[in-house]
Amino acid sequence: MEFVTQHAVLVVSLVKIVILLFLTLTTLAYLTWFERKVVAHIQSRWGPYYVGAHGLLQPLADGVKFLFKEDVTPPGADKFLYVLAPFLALSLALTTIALIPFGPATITILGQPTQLIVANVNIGLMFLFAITSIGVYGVALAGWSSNSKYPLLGGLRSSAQMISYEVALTLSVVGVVLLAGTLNFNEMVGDQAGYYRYLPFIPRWHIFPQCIGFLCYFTSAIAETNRVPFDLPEAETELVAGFHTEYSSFKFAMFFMAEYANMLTVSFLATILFLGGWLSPFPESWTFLQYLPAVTLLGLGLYLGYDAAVVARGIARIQLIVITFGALVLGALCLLPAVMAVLQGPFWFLLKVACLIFFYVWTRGTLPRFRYDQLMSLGWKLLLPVSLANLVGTALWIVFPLLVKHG
Amino acid sequence: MESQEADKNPVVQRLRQWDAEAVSEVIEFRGETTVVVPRAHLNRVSAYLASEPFLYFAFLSDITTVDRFPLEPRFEVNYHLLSIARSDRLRLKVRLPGNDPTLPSVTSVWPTANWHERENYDLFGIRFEGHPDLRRILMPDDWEGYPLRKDYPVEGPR
Amino acid sequence: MSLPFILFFVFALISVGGAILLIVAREPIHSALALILVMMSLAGLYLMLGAEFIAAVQIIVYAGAIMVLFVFVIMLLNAGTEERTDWSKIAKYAGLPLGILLLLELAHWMAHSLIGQTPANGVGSANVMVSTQDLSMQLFQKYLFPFEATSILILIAILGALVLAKRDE
Amino acid sequence: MSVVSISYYLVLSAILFGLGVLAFVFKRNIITIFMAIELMLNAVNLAFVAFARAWNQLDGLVFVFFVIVVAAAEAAVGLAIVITIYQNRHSLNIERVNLLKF
Amino acid sequence: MTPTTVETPTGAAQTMVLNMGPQHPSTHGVLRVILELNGEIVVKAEPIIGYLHTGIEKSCEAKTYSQVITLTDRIDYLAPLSNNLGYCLAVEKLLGLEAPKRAQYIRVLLTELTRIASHLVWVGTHAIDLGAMSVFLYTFREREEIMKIFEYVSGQRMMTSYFRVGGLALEPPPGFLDKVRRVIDALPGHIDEYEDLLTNNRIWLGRTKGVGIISADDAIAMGCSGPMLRGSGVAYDVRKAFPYSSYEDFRFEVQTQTAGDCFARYQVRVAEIRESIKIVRQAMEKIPKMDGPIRTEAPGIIPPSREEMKTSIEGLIYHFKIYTEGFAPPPGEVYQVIESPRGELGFFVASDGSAKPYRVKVRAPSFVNLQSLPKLAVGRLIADVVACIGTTDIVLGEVDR
Repeated sequence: MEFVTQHAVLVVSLVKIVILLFLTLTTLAYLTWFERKVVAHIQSRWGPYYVGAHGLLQPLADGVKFLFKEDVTPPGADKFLYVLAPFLALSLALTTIALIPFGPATITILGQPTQLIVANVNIGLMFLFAITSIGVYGVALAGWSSNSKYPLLGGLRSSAQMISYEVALTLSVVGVVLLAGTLNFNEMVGDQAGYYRYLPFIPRWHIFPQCIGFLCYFTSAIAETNRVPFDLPEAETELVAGFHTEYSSFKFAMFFMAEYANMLTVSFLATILFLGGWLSPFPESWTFLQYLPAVTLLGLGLYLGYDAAVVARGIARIQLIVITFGALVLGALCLLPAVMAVLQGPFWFLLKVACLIFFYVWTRGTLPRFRYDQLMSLGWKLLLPVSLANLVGTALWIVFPLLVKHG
Repeated sequence: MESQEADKNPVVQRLRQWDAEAVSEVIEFRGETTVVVPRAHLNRVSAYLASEPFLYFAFLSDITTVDRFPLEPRFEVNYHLLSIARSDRLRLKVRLPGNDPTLPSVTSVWPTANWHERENYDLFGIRFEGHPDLRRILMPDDWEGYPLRKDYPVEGPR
Repeated sequence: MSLPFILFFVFALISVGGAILLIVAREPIHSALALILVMMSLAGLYLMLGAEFIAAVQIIVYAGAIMVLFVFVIMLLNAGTEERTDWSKIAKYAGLPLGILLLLELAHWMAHSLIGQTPANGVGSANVMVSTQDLSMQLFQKYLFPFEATSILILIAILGALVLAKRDE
Repeated sequence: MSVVSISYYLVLSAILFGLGVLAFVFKRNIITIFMAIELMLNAVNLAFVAFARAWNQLDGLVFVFFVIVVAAAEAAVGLAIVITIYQNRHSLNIERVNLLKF
Repeated sequence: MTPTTVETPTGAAQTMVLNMGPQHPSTHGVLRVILELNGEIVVKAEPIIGYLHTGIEKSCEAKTYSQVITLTDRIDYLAPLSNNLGYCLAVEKLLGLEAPKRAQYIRVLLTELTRIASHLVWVGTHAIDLGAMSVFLYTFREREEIMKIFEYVSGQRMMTSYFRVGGLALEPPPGFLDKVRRVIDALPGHIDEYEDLLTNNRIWLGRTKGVGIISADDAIAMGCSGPMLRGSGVAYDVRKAFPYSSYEDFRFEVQTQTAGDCFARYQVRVAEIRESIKIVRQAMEKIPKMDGPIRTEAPGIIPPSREEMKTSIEGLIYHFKIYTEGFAPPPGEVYQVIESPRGELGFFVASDGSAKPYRVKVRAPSFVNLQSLPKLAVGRLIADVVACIGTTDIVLGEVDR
């Protein structure tokens, strides 16, 4: 116990890491459910349906399946690298989430006041890019170590793609950095508080002055995470499954989770940089909005309760009743003033992230895939110049008043 | 089977005018004209049919073989020609003896003949001389025998 | 042993181990990974030295771009294991001992020299960070000309690489 | 609270540099030799940062920055040369590339 | 320095051989393509076929004429009714028979529905080849409706065997036309939806325009037919050039595009779906006005109706003879061509006067079209090979037979 009190900072960090890891992994699992459900509805299907009510236990079933599948290592593979690659991919993808602040509130754990962020690094943005830039290795090594042609081609493609789009991704963000004048995520969100003086209904989010930057950022982010329409590394109709063709069982699941974790990370980043992070788009005077999280949860609970009572049958009904109960209890908890204050930030933050993720899934359901050379020329010939021009424009916009003032 | 009707066919008349030896027999059946061509003349006839502006049989639909096993000449190779411009069809027939089923290739006239000839080689064992790449196409490379010959049992060799 | 000490030795061990692995490994790709390991641990050391920005740049540019290029080329050429050749005799019998001797002397001198004994200002206490702003001020005022020169250097490098790698038609 | 003094960093830097030289001399693969150069540059960088910290001057850090830029440029050109050599010789062994012309 | 290093040519392009298939998601079955790559550019492409060789042509020789119909279903499993039609017409030609007008019109209606179903599958699978996933499920939804019509008419979704020598297998059930109308009325809207998703999509255009070009002369020389040929600007359609089964009574346009690339072939197929809808509409107008049998009268060849079989002794004898021995056409050879969704589908049937066909040869359009794949793919990227395979619209069952 003495250790705990002495090293409270350390222990609190560990507690936060554990909580965040748990939440993230659960979210990742349910992101697959979300994607399958949304894509299914786009395609006039039901999607996951049989495992649990609304297929809610499908991620669990998938996890079990992945665990018990045979783990195949191709002959002639570089065993060490073959195992290392998925670990690298997943661990790096998860590490980035430690840098993300989820809200402004300060909570107290073990008598230590602490923020809703695991590592509040001074130059958080730089570190995030540092970690994501190493993410290439997971893909490249997977492709190389499989000792097979399709993965090799996929690995080469994706490492080239990820490096190329990293340039555009980074450049498109610099405009925001210039506006905010900081690399720290907390300060960046703080910079976006309030409304424009002449347009008092538009929040001062960076997406408005930096709309070009946002478009560039989001396009490159989709490419960076290898999602449709840029999913060439794993373009299944050409390269079977790209760099993870030879992977099976849990190693495959790790690549899968890494992809979703990356998707989360770039959505988090977009929210923080462009969409005002945890800030509500409505004026602070609208105090009734603080009940929104509770209302959302209670509404969800009531809907599911209706579902349980009228539609569902058999075991799904029991599951739905349990979930309803949980949602109602959580909703009631959210009405407690202390909890309500803390939850405001994360609620808005996650709402925005959810919108972005939905957009991701939406594009997947809609668009065909680029060809490799088209993808490269889009990155180098369109996104890079545009984001550079955006950067120069932003810099001029900032410098010009200074020049006028100082002659 | 040569009838008066067949002789009135302008294509046949043309062919006869061009070279009477190239047509050894004309068969008319159910409105389809078949010109039997001696093996030695096949290349000349096909080149003529494909290029002659009046005929313009530029499109080779199909090459197929019929095996009249106990009879001789054993194989009949049929070339189904189509003239898109004139909406006309013609069948060339070449009769081959069972002991020497070789035939000049027409790939130089109709490139599409490539796979058709490979198929006939594969299934009937008819060798097309001058074919660029005469290999089996449907059966495995190490397959023995020619499955569509009449002396090849339906259920495969035992 | 305080935390900074432990961290220093962990990073130092990893980096030295990585460097040795670089020499020992037969496959070029293993060497590359070992070098990445060295770079990562060096980034950690930079962090301990309070050079946050440099640490981030080290990872982004060195580990994330330059080494990816190396790995990419290794994958592209798919060059197999390295052929072991005989070390030259001079290198083996004279060079190696002399080199180690030199290294030891250097280390000895550094450890006991004046610089070594001056209590390095706050070295190891991670609390004092060099602000990125100060660094950029230096870069864009005092070193503006070299900075611009590097940009031209990079441009030339890009052109050179293009000319070299382009296949003769 | 004991402090990790500058000498530790310098010694580590020297060791890494020495290992880099070793690798440079003893490796046969051109790419690995290249990597040895990078290792040496890294060792130098460490010394730069340590000195910068010791004297509380930022110039060292700026130099590290420049070194990294130069390393990037060098890697780009160097690897292009390696690819060209490989295309011509079908080998990456440095001993096979001992003639100016072939 | 070894001599080999001196001898190797400078700057020699290094090629890599990539084996695509026979198990590969985008080879539409068991096609295998051996690609020689220089980087990602295809230097050489060689299709290897035969992995689905079922020996149907050999089996035909051991079956009676009627029994062969069920085998033809299995050749092009995406358009079984077209195969039925081609074979039945060939045998009818051999016999010198013709199906009654009403049967012919129903045949036209059903084969056009088959064409729609087949093209729908093609649009969907081609879209999924290029990464557009939703269109696939939409087209299969609509195809399912057409399959339901087939099931309603013949009792089978796919292996219908509905067309018989001399007519149809069964009287179409009541309300059949209403079902067709319901599907056909909904279809144009759905096709607009696919076009919204694909035709003007920049990515789609980038993937298909200028990809896999084959000129009209090349297409004719390579024996391409169907949308492959029409995409290159040759307005050849068997339905117009050699009308069969009363196609001359229907008004429709032959759809052509001049570009000869993947996008042109896509446009041709989509336009053909719309034309087929028109033909189906015309058939639906005409069929109810007609009266009469669905099979011709030809004692000893066409089975008598059930009533006749139960009431007259001749009927019973013929029934027994036809189903035990089959019928024997006169000796001779015919080559009957129809326009299947994939192109010119020809049936060469040779008879020696016995009850079993002496030789049946299927001129499979996929087989011939596939031959031009190297022409389309060489010099392009791997991703384009997928698009090229897609637009040749091959069905491996038909390629290998």
